[in-house]
Amino acid sequence: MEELLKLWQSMGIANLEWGQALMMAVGCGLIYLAIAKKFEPLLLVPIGFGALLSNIPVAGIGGPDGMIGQIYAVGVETGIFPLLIFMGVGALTDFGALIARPSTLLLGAAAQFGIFATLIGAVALNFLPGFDFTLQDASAIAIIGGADGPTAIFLASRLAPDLLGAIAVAAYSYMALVPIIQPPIMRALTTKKERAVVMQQLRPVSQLERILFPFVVLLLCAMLLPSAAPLIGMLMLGNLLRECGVVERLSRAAQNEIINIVTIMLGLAVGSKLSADKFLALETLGILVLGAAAFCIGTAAGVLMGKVMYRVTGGKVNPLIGAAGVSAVPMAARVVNRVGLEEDHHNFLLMHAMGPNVAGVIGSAVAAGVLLALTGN
Amino acid sequence: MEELLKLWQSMGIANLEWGQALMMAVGCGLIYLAIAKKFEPLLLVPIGFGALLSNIPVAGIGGPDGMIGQIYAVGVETGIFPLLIFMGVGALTDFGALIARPSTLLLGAAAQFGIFATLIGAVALNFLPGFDFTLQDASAIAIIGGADGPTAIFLASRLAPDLLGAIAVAAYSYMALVPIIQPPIMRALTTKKERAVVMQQLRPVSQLERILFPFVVLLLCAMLLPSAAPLIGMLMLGNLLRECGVVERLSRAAQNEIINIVTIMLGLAVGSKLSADKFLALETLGILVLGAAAFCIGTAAGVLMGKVMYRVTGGKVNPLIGAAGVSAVPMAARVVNRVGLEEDHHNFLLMHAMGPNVAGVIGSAVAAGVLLALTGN
Amino acid sequence: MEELLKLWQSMGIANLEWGQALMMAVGCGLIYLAIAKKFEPLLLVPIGFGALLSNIPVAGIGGPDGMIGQIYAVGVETGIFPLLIFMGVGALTDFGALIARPSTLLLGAAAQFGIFATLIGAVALNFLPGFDFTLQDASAIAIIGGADGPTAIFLASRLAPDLLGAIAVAAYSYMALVPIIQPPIMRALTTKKERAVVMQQLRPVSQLERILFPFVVLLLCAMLLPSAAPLIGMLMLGNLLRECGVVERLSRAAQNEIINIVTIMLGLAVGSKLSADKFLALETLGILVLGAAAFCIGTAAGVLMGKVMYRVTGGKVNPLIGAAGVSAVPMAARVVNRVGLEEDHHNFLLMHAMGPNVAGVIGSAVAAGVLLALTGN
Amino acid sequence: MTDNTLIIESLTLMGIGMGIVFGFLLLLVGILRTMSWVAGRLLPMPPAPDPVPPVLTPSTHGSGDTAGSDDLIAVIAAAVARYRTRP
Amino acid sequence: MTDNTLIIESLTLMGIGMGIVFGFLLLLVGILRTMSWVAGRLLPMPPAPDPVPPVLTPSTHGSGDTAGSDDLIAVIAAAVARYRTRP
Amino acid sequence: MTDNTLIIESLTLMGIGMGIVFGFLLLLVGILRTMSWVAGRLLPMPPAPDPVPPVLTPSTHGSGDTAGSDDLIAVIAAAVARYRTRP
Ligand code: NA
Ligand code: NA
Ligand code: NA
Repeated sequence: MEELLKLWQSMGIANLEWGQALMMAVGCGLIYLAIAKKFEPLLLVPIGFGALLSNIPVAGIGGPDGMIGQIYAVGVETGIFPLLIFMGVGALTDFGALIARPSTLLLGAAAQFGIFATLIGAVALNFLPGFDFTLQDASAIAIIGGADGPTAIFLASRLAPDLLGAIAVAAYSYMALVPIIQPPIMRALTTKKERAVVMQQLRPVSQLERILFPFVVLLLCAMLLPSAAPLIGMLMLGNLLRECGVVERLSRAAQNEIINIVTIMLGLAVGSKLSADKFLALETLGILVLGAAAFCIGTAAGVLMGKVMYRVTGGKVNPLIGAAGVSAVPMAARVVNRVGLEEDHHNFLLMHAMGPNVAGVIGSAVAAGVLLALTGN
Repeated sequence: MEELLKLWQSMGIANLEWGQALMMAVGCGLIYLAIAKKFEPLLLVPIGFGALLSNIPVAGIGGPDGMIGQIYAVGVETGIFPLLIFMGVGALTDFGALIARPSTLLLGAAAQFGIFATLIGAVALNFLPGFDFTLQDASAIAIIGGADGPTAIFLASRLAPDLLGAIAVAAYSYMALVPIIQPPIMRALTTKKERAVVMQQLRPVSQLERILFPFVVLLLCAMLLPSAAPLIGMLMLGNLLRECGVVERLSRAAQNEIINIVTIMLGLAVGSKLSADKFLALETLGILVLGAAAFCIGTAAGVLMGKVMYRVTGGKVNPLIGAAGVSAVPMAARVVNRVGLEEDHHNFLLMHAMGPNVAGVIGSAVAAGVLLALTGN
Repeated sequence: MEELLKLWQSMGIANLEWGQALMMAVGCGLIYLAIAKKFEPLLLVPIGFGALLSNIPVAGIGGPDGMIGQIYAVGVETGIFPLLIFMGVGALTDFGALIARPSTLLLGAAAQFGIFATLIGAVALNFLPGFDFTLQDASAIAIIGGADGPTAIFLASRLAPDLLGAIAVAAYSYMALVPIIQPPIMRALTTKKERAVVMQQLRPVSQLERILFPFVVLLLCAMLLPSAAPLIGMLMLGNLLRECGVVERLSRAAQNEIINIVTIMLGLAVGSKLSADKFLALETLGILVLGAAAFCIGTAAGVLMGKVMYRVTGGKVNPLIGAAGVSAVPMAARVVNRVGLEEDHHNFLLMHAMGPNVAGVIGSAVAAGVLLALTGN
Repeated sequence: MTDNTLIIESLTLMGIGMGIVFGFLLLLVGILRTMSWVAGRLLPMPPAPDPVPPVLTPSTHGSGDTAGSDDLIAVIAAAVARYRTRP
Repeated sequence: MTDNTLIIESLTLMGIGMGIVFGFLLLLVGILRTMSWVAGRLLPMPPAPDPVPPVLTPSTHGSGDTAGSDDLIAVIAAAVARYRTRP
Repeated sequence: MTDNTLIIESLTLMGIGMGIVFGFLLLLVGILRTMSWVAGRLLPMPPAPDPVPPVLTPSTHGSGDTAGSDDLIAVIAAAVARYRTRP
């Protein structure tokens, strides 16, 4: 009898809280989006499953002694997991288009306006009842506009760990929604003539340039903005492993083993931050709205800067490629290509959009460094 | 002179204890079984080598500051290594046969009787002088009957870390002995006619069913038995990565990189628990005898449940497949196939035995959850 | 205004110390040697990049809370990373040539004279002003003469962590310089006739011998020199995984995933020890000079022992293969082959040099064990 | 705890344990059958994970997906609302 | 901190932030152009990382490399000297 | 410790060290030769690791292996017995 009572008390159903049930549904919802709608499945499947596991009553899998809680402590609190993923991104990224046409960095810079506009939006939300974001919170939310998952997780884990779950979910969800969010904005801000601009082919880039590139970026970062150095440093390390041509084994490890293993762990750990108390709060709705705004503003800023470059170069730059400045590699560049093809069936903008696209990765890492330097403690 | 003395005192041979020498021999014996007899070599080679290294005098490799001791603390005390292996098992397992014929779950349930019968046996051994098993000890020993290595290690690390070495060795040894232990029992309990039953072909299973399966199992577990949630959860995560079709990279990582790396580490860590004081005790003999009994009883219970299903279905179920319910995937299913072929050279039972076989994995994880909930603290 | 000041104070350029700038240059120099001169790129690229990252002002990436500092604490302070690499080396090494002709072990023994001669040299340097090496320091420096990266890192992390950076850099640099350092010494110490000796073909080695080999070596080490057991043990575990033929998955993991992942981490961690205070010291110059001496003396000792064997065997042993006894696998063996071919275009010594070459690995692990046992605390 | 108490405890454990294992797996049999039935009904219709082999390129959703963003917010808004208005 | 102060703070942050982002990337444009120009000048000459595909065997340096060892010591000696003689 | 003591210490260390290294490896030469001789004697006989390429499926042991389970218990029983009866 006593055993039966003990057993009943140990059952999940006897301890299930309303919020946990909802969060398990949210976890299933994220996995549904990942599988059925192909929303960034590599991250959203583990994040969703992490939410599911962490919200199982009694088990405490996401707690300090639970498996996922321990993974969180080792990999996310220390910042190591997002940095290792960033190394993998660097090893997977070809910066050739950027090296061939460095001016596209300005498009990547302009698109970061989405971040800072969102920062103001987040602070402004405090005027509404129920919101109380600190400047740290606002900074962590704003980085969603960078359209860069690992950067967002890294910054949020440093500035606002409580919001990490919502921020990561928003960041990856909107990255997946780039093909829906961007085209209308791109069409609204450009003329038919601008969209039809055919750009001149990129010059080939030598291996020496590719090898020097990581050093140049890292040294500039070290001199001006050391707070961005972990992010930029790991990105550039990955890229150097890729380009230097003498460490094929390590490059493969960064592109495959490390990034795959860490992605599973990071996803589970982030999912454990999807608890009812933190996630089913008004703040989350605010974050989702602000995130959408950030993407729209970033896209618009990129396109507008594209128009400036169109003018300045006398029509040599297709302003559409500015939209790729938000990063979301390589989806934003693909979207640019698609919108460009609507106008002219032979105008392939993909390679031209890769420049601003990877510039956006550097740009949002720089923005993250600024936010960390000025609001971190 | 002083140096020479210091040197002599630092030599292994000057410090070798009798028990260490014996345990090094045990380690070599395990490796011999693994290599020459193909006894679960993936685990027994690292376990044996871990025993060898940990029993080297003076070096203290298995101690708290030694390499293997640190691996143990990080991976086994936290429970993370067996859970990661379970994720890999999930990613390697095809649950199709179980989904096509869910009734075989009952065979997987019956075979767990071996676990609970052994529990009583372990407690009963206390009447003999020299045995003093607590209920936790008995539970950890009983799980050997689950024929599931990672589950046994996980439970033992939680309930009876001192017995971990002996339990893991017994579990893997008997899993390897399945082809010897099971056939006589199977033949003794079934008639010629029963063994010759040809089962009807399994229906195909849709991808949607395969994707829903992990959620259904996990949610039931979360509601009824959260203490089994880490095990079932990681098994189902692995299976979802495998079946969802959109995270090929992660599925490959779970099936290869992660499981291989963790297997080496886990084996070494488990081997470090093979110390003379803990292993060369009367208890170990008790554990080995109980483990053999557990396998026999589990097999018999599975086959008897198979006979029940044979009756109930009017002869459509071959009772032999009940023996596969002990798990030991996929060896038990192969044994069923082999014994079936003895009777009828064209009766291939392999696919039919896979259902109870994988059901046994779920069944013993459930049993582990019950033991953890009722005897853990 | 205040923000601008805060920002300026957070900039790298406002905090850059002279030494940091120099060390960043040293890091770039190491990467240059790795890429342009193919100096052990697998290690020197990550080490160089680790130096670069760790010397970025303000960021503190190599500090106790920084990413690389944490990697150092987990992987190098515990000794786990070099040991895992040694396991990989074991899994990549074919000891067949050594088993076929065990007498070549003596060549591997002789070459370790470089280590002990350097030990005296390091202590003697104390007579110069500005040097103050303890016996531990001297031992850690001496191990450079072993021409074995992981062994050097393991010993230095135990005996003289402050010198780790300089020792690792020296060890890998000289290993890369083997093709330049060795040939003149080899030519100077041998006659034309000796260099032209054609050795008799090696007998085939059975799988049983290959499987027994790791146990024999490990047991001898356990009995005589347990302080070398972690190194020898992991080397032999890797080799057993390779040779036993039943754990293909684990062997592949040791040879690829584990060694690649750990190499990146280890390189970064070692690089973080390249700080101006420790590296830009007179000691480093001493270490570099001593390291070069160690290689030269080791090579000479190996060749001289080769000459002894040439005499004893009545001219059956080509003394050149003694030079391979310094390890630096497989480069030293290749150098022997090349110098041999200079004399006789059909005399391929590669396989014969592999015996002393892998014997050198065991020899320097033994020497490391001696140093650890007699000077460690 | 005397050995006899232990025996009784372990007998109880066996009863409860086998009960739960059987109960759990029996329940699972039922749920899996329901699941397969539901999946069979859903499958003829086009939605949800297509049996089409996974596309290699991240899908560029057609216009039919335009509701995705709203869906996300709507679903979570509903969840938040429910959670906050709980008794 | 009141909400108004926060707004002002965040406006400052926006100004400084976009300034740095643009400044940083503009500077990078210039440096990358310089880098490409320098790389173009260096490339015709033989030294430094060859555009030849990476060799598979660890290179067995020709006699031209004999200075390698001295180089290493020389470079580091110079660095040490400079460092120790700093004001 | 003065530098002179250090020199003497390190000379001792060199003596002992080279002694052990040579002793160890000389011993190993002998043991390896014995090992090869023993392995050569064992090899003609069928038992132990077959030179046959590793089978891919976990072996389904023939009837000759039936003693495996007893072996295991017997071996460990003997070890336990010896250990417990040590002086
Ligand atoms: Na971005
Ligand atoms: Na089982
Ligand atoms: Na060596």
